[in-house]
Amino acid sequence: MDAKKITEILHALSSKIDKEKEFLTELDNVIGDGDHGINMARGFKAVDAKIDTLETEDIGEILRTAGMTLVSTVGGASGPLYGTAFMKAGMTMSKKTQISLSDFLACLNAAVEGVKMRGKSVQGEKTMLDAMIPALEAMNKAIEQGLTSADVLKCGTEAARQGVEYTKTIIATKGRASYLGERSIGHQDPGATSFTNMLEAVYDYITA
Amino acid sequence: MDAKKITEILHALSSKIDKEKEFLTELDNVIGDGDHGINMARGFKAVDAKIDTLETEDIGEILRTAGMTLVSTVGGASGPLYGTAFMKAGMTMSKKTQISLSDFLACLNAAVEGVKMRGKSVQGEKTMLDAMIPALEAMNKAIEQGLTSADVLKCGTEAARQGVEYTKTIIATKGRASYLGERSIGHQDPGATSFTNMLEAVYDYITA
Amino acid sequence: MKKLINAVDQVENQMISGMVKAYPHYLTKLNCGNVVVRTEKKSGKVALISGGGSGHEPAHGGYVGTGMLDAAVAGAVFTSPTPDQIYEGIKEIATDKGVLMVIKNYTGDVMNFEMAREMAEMEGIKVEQVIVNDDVAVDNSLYTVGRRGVAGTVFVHKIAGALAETGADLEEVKEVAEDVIANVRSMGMAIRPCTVPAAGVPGFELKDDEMEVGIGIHGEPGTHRETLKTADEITDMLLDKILADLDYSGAETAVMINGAGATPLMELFIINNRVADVLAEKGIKVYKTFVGEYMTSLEMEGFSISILRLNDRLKELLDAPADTPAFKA
Amino acid sequence: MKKLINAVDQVENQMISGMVKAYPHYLTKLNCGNVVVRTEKKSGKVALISGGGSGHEPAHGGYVGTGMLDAAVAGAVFTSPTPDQIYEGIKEIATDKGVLMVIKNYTGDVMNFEMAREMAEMEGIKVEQVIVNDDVAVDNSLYTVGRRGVAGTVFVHKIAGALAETGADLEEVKEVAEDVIANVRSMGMAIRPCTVPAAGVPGFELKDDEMEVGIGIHGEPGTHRETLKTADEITDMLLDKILADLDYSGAETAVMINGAGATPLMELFIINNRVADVLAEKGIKVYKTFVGEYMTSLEMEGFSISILRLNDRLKELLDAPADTPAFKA
Ligand SMILES: Nc1ncnc2c1ncn2[C@@H]1O[C@H](COP(=O)(O)OP(=O)(O)O)[C@@H](O)[C@H]1O
Ligand SMILES: Nc1ncnc2c1ncn2[C@@H]1O[C@H](COP(=O)(O)OP(=O)(O)O)[C@@H](O)[C@H]1O
Ligand SMILES: [Mg+2]
Ligand SMILES: [Mg+2]
Ligand SMILES: [Mg+2]
Ligand SMILES: [Mg+2]
Repeated sequence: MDAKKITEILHALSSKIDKEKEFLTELDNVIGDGDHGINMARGFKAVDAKIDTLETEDIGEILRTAGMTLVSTVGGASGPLYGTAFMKAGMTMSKKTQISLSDFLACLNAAVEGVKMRGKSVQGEKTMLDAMIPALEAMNKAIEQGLTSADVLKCGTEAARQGVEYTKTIIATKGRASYLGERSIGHQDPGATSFTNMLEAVYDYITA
Repeated sequence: MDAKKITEILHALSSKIDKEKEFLTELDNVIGDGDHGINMARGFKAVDAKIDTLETEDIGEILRTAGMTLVSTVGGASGPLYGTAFMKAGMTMSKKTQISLSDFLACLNAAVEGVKMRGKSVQGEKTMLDAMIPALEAMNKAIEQGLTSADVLKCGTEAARQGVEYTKTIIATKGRASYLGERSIGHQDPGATSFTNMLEAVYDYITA
Repeated sequence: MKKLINAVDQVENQMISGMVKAYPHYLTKLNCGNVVVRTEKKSGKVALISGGGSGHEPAHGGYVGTGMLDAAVAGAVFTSPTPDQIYEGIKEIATDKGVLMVIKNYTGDVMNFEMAREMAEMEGIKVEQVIVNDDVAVDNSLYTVGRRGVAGTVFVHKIAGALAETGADLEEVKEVAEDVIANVRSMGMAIRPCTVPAAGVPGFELKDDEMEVGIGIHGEPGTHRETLKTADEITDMLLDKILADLDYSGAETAVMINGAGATPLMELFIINNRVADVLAEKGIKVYKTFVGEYMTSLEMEGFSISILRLNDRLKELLDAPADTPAFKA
Repeated sequence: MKKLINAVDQVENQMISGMVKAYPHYLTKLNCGNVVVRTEKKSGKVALISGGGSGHEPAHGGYVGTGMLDAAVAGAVFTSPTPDQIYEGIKEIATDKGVLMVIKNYTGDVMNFEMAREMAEMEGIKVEQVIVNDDVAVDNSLYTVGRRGVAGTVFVHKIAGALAETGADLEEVKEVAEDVIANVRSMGMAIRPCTVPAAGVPGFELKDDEMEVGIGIHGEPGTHRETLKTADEITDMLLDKILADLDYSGAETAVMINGAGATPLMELFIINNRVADVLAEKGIKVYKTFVGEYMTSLEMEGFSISILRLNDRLKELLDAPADTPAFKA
């Protein structure tokens, strides 16, 4: 997969997020401050515009640019988190013009590490990590089993969705939802949901 | 009439004003700021308390004290006006222990001059003067005609009431009501009304 | 009525007490109603006194201190103080140089201050007065008692206070105060009313999309009521009236964007953004801008614009040091 | 939504423009979002930067100037600014002595500032940070990300800014900022909500007789909601929590009564009247009191109390000269 396809995938993420905007915002309304969908949609709209101006074959540069654009347009908590995720992913792809499935998993791994570092958070705190980490683990396992790209991604989105379900059962200990204490139980995390949406968009792209 | 009777008359004014308090306030609500009755009642309550502590035969001192008490407790426009009226009246009675009918008219004359001076106002501006001046003129005329005290005061209250009626027909050019311009027409002036109430109280006292 | 108070008949004295307790180095309260004077009495200078009803905080107590007022008198909410209060203030601050009273043009205020003046003069105290009437909203016609005094009064305190601090004579201080009055114009508007505690109900009512243009600092009606417009349109409307009333062309000015009490500072800055642009476009130079709450109306939501035409002397006095709780220069 | 604005997507930049146009001698805006820096850059000193969402005016731009901040960054209303904005601010003000970031403890603020710091460090700029967490309302427990930063932040700006102005080293300035943070506690309440312009509806709703106790500066819920009490009772409730959290006994303190945006100054003084009495009764000496709008929440109606326990050094730095649009000493 080359730079052109990566650019197309980023556009696919953007339209997926735009479609889910209202729902994400509604989720954030319940346990946060009701801006997650708006924040993410604003950021990906800026990514849309920015990546089309890039004239590079360097996938790392494209991902880093996407990350920096998210960082400088989203704001709040999710801006630095997703921004860092994309930038860290981009660093693993530096100067590369092709991306393989194992490169993709390395990207995701770097993204998880970036979110953990940036958010000072771990799995089980009712955040995007609760979708990201299970998805990464499931995909690593699937690739070891020699599954196809499509099947690997299928396993990943499945695991992410289960992660979102899991966030309903736990108390938030990071981000705004943490102020709610026990009252955060029963509601799914917006960030975990938006990550799952993005993974779904990647799966849809490669199976289309 | 001696100091004791003057003190009784002042108490009579106070209870009259207290009785008219709501009505005066309602009138002020329409063309002013709705506090005339409250202001006057507060002031006369203070006068009530103050004059009972005086141990003097000097009617001038009693009236001056009443005036100063009004000045220091009423506030707004009517405080200085009625306060000045009573203080000026008191000055005409300085060191006197008896008050005659013509003394009373001299008091009222001084009061009118005091209000004019203090308020920089003349007859016809829709103020208390529109009751005070006609009342004074009517009483001066009645005294020339040799009428009894009761009849003189009766003429005075009659003229004051007509003055109040007259205020309904004119535009206010002094005080808060003046900001209303033409919209002040049709409403009677609170200050003209409260003056008439006081004169009525004096009449009631001497004819009781 | 939803207010952070204890009792409606305690608001004035608890307010003054809280103010004096906040600024004991600046303010001392007299034992005769709500009168505050400078904690360190200054002699050898003309003493300035001002005041009015309560509810305009930080006016007037907030302006007592070096380079501004020597005493401030607070009546009941939106009601002129009584002469004896004012007189006690005058007596306390009077110096050989005399006393200047800065009065806002309301019948009650003028009469009560003038009576206090007479009382003080009987004691041999030299007293002069100026009457501020900067509000261009209601025209000065046959049917009014002249224009109302509003936020421009703060410029009078600042500039006359600065001159007084130099030891100038009473006549000079009065003269410069009148120079400020002659050169300052103001106008305000509101989108939400305020409630006098003792009344318990709002002074007026506005629909969700209505505003009152030309409102006074006690919520008195102004020129008219109309549909709420954008901040820029409202600003233009007020500026039009102010600029039509006095020739500011080519002049340097001081601008005050005064919040009525409940207006967020964010909105006052948005308004100043427009004021600055319009004045620049018209070639009127802004020498100094003041944005904040200077002469409020309890929790009314709205603002006023005041523009002072400066000359070299006014400019210098505006810049002179001032150290008071609410105004520092 | 009844507001004095032009368009919901213009409030932040028109606010900043209006602020800069009001105070050009103090503030200059960078061409990269809503970042303001001192008009006269000071070298040879540690540079201070702070910021957060818009809607807290005069914070943070109002505190840029001599003896306080060197730069302030404003995000969208109630939303953390982005790292690139903060980074541009840092680059502009950075000196050889380094840069101190004063951050309020919100996940978004902390992360965005930390990213900016990394960017600056990559350019060889020395950057340190402190995180203000003075709000005692929500307990610092397992289930929170620590206490929120509220009005006590202004004391950090003042005191760290004063030390920086003397040419002290980055470590010393950071250390004194942390000393302030360790010694300041705050708590707030509200009787009326505010409306984020882009949202168009109030952030929460209260009944006519209800108040929210322990509210945050973005209208976040606090400890509980209850029937409105008198100003004295409410004050006692907040003071109880503050005084239970830190041992102020025998100490000298600085007190801040901060208006949330729509609270009349009269009410803030009534509250201070009680604060002063209670502290006096408990033998806690008030060295200095600040009453006004320092860290607001748009047009929210309510207030917060902050109490800073002083030592000789903090006292001296609190008194040191400061000359900014919103804070002069
Ligand atoms: N420390 C953290 N680590 C990982 N994810 C976090 C952290 N804090 C918040 N998040 C994620 O961010 C999401 C909220 O994002 P958003 O609403 O855009 O920002 P904000 O909370 O500043 O309004 C949460 O649903 C959660 O998934
Ligand atoms: N300049 C004036 N001369 C004479 N009477 C006046 C003048 N101004 C006001 N008044 C009288 O005062 C009355 C209003 O008194 P009041 O309501 O107590 O004071 P305020 O107008 O300050 O609220 C008016 O009805 C009018 O009779
Ligand atoms: Mg959110
Ligand atoms: Mg947010
Ligand atoms: Mg009245
Ligand atoms: Mg009145």
